[in-house]
Amino acid sequence: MAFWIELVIAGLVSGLVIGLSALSITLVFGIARFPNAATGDTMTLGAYGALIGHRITGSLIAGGILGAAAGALVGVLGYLLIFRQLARRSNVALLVASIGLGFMLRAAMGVAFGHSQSVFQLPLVRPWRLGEVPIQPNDLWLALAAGSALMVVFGVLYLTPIGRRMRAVADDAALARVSGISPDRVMIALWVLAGAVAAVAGMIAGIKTVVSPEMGWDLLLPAFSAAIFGGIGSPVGAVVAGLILGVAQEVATPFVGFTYKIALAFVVMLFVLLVRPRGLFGKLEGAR
Amino acid sequence: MEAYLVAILIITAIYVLLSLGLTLQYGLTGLINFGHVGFFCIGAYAAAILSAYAGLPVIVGFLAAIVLAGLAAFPIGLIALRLRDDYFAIVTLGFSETVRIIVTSEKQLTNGVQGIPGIPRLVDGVGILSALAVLAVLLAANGAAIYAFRRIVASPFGRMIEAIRDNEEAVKALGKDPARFKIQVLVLGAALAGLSGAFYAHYIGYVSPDQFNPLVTFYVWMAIIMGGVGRISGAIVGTALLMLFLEGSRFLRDVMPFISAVDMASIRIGAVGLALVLFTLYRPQGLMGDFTRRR
Amino acid sequence: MTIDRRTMLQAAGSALALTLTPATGKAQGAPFRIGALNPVTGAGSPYGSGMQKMILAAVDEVNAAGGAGGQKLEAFPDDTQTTPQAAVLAAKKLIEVNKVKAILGTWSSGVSLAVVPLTNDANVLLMNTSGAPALSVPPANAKGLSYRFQATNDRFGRAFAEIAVKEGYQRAATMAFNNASGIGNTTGFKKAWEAKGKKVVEEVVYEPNQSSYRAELQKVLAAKPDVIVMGSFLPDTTIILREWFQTGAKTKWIIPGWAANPQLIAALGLEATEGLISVDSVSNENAPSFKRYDALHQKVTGQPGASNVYAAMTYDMVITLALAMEAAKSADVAAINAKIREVGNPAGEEVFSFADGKAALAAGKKINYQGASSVLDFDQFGDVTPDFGVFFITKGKLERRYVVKI
Amino acid sequence: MKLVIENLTCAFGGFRAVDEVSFEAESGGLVGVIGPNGAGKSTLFSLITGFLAGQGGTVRLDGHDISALPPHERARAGMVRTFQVPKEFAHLTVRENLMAAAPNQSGENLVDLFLRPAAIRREESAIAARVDDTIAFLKLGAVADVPSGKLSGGQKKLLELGRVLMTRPKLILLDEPFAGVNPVLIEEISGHIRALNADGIGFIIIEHDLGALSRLAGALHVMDRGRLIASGAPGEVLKRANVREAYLGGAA
Repeated sequence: MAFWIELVIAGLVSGLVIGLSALSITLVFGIARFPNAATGDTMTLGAYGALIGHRITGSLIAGGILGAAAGALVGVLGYLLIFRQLARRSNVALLVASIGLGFMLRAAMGVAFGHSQSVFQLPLVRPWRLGEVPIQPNDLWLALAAGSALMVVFGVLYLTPIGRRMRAVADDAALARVSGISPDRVMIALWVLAGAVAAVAGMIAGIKTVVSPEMGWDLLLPAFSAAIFGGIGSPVGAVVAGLILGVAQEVATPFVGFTYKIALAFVVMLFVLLVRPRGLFGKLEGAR
Repeated sequence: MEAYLVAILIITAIYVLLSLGLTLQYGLTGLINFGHVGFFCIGAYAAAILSAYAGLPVIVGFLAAIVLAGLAAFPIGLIALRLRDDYFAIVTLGFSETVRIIVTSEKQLTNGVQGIPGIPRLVDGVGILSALAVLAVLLAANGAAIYAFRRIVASPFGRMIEAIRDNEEAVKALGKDPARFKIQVLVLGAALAGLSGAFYAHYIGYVSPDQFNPLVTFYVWMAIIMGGVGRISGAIVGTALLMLFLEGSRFLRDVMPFISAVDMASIRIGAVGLALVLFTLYRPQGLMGDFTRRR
Repeated sequence: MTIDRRTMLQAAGSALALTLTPATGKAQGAPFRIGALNPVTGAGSPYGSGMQKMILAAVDEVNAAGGAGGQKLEAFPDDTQTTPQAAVLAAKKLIEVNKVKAILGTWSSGVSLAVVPLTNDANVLLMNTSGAPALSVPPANAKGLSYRFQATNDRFGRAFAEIAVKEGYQRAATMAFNNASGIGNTTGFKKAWEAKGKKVVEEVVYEPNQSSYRAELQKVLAAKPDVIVMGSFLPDTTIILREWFQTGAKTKWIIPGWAANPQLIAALGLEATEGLISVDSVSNENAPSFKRYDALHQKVTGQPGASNVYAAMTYDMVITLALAMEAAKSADVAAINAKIREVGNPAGEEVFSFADGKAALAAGKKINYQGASSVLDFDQFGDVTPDFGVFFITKGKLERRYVVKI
Repeated sequence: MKLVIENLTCAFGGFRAVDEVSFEAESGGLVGVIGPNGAGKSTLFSLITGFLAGQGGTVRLDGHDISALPPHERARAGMVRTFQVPKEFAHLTVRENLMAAAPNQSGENLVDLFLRPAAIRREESAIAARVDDTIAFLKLGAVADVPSGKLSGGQKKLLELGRVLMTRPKLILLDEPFAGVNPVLIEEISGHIRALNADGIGFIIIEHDLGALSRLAGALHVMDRGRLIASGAPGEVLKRANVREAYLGGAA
């Protein structure tokens, strides 16, 4: 029993990373209407930003803020320099451009930081034990960090005027434009939020694992799966789906084998698209 | 020097087959296939297993590569064609990653991560003549593919797939099922990728799963986006540019030794990214011409 | 960087001349060309540039000693990108454009397996540092032109088993990175371990690039092993050990030296790495040749020589090749190939540098080059069997307790 | 051919865009559907032709329930629609647009394409002859080889009608064929419709231009907020108070 509880806890922590990155994807997908393949590399950037901030200040919180700022900056720059110019083009054009942007980010980080791994220098601690089940303090901190990032995002989305406008654009872009919502301001707010969320996801992934220029790309497929699973454009859905996917990956692997763990995200995605194309909470349909 | 040039031409010709498949799928029909390398991989492994392990004649491996890659596209098509464009892209990307995981995991068949060495050469012998013979076979295959491609483009079928790219709803309203056409296009493009994979396996002589990562797909995308989407000449010119770019960086380092090779790898992928962005922004029709005019 | 236009143009001009001028026949004094084909980028990048730099440095050393067999050496560096396709084209370029007679320093097995047909066809020597057993035998080594300066993964596994027995472990489990090298290590271990009548209680093969390995780890720990034998690399080992430490389990670990290295200690800290066993083919550390190599490595990379075992191997490749040329007194590949075992294997005066070997050969003696990477005795397949150093990590230092021979 | 729809309903969230609409139409007939903006007319077309799945009701063609068929099969049965905003194949020329619309082409089969080239050439020239007739009929000769994306709005409407005709339909559903078309062209299109109607092809036409439509249609159906509020002969229907109120609003 303790074995399974431990797996579930591990899955929840992985799920937070997937959920946060899926949240970034779903925000962009819902409002700017294209799958942003640069999300993975924005995560990497966030991880490096946090790493540098942590090394300079010695504080993970300061590091996280720097990382989030770096992610937000790249999000906004990407919008201003690339995605805004392509607003009237097909979503394929946007998708291809986002892949290009991702590659450029990865290249820049490769040149700047090298290809060998970096790690967050954090003290390792032995776990607390709750009965049979070991609880790792670091997991709690990561969950707390993820939780506060989520609170900020949902606070912005549901409690502020700009958030209300963002949701209006997500519901109906044309209608929102007619009712006098400035698309530029909404879009900049969107990219700040999406970039920062991806960066925080990258930081958590970096703390859990190691930081290297390729790390974000490897996490992209599960993130897309979770965004689709949760329902494109649904922030709650993305997070819930991320958690489910994380737990499913950990719990299922003793059965399906470890090498197929990564394929699981893809299988879940296919299944969802076939059975319920709008995902758990979504409005947009993936099927035609 | 000649033999090196021939080697580059051989690799280019292998990639042109891939580009032609994607041109058919994306350029003409509008299918965003991000899993091209998956079909390439299936073709390469089919040829490798049948010739190196089963010891069957090379031609059997080639046929199997074409057929199996085509067949693999069929279920993916059935499932994915119900999806919107961008979802289709993600699903196909996931497909190619799954193919890679399967060839990694099914050790009895594929020898897993150790890969399959000792795949026989297409033409026995040493030196430039045998390389030229391989190139000749490849050029013949390319010629046949281009001939078939042009026949298709000029046919009612070609007219219909371009109509589908322009407006799928209108096609349905006229009583034709777009899915039927798209699935055929997907299978055709996949079969071409399979053929390309067979050539690749017999030329490199060794296949392992890590050769078939998604970067290959994006290289092909870069080629057709640079060359000109939807045009045969675009596929060829774009692929040639891609090779010039990938191989040129080798010589660039001979000429500019102060760029470290490690940075070179980053610069290479950064340049791929920059090319994708710039072409999307400023020249969506590619080098070879106008998206609106076919042929 | 302060490169003015003039020097750059000069550099460009001479490099172009080097690249584009075909070899000018066999005129006396024309250099003997070798290719330094290393994994400068891609998965092998932590080692590749060091390997390449040591080839270039060793070439300078040979040339400073007056060249080999009456010829100077000239090296052409290139990058495999750790992928077979790029490596094949690079090898083609080296063989066809640069007219090299030997290719040195291919690293990953995939790359070596893809390059070896080309070197065989062109009758060019290939010296690699790959682990895959397939490289030893035909078709890969059909012409006997390929030499391996690294222990096979299988031999690593056998060394692991020796160590596990010596340390008195009973319940061993394995975890392997899903690639040829990782699985080679653990299957080699399993074979040798079971041959000693013991059982492997759990085996896990994992995929790289995951955000967590906890499920894998839990499965292994559930079997209650007393030691876990790894076939792994640095990033995944970092993550796995961190998660292991945080579970609070108290298992012992045997890890290959390229994963359990100072970088791992830096990443995880003293407490988590205390007591890990790191195993590496012993660079021939007490030999004078290692000291030469170490000094040279320190000079060209700024790192201690022990930080990159593959760089020691590529250094040895050049010295071995040069000594064989000297013994053959010829630039003919077949003649050189015939002399490689003669200058490397026992029954001969032990020599530790090219200059000494050259002098001994000139004095008409037989020689046995003792390399920096190992004693370098090639078996019938062109493989070496180095000794393995067993390092225990204590207080953040890799401390060598003993050496096992297999 | 006879089309019968019963109780067709389609809701988006709580909003009922089409609410229990029933009527009939048949070959040789000409039915008009009118109503203010947002009354649900185009949605109704999409329900009939299968482009939208509704929440209830049936569509019957000659007594067969076709409610579950996908759009292309309904079109193949002889019931073909146009769109409010023309959906031309923008990169193809007018001629190619029309060629593409011809039904049952064996050149669309890859196997035949390579094995029976002569048969396909014959077929193509037969289709080309029909296309020439259609171009002449619609007076599109001047733009026959222009990419259709470059046509004017009115020309696109004509092209869509032409494409529909190429499929040899029995029942044509036209969605605002006169919108954005100049009065001269409207008369021309009306003329075509009358001619085709006289040949036995049925029409259902959505239109704002009441003048043109009431001169064409044998029967009018009036929709308002998803419901059918009146049906009957044009002159009579347009006099009803609720129609005037819904359609003309306060202006009446």
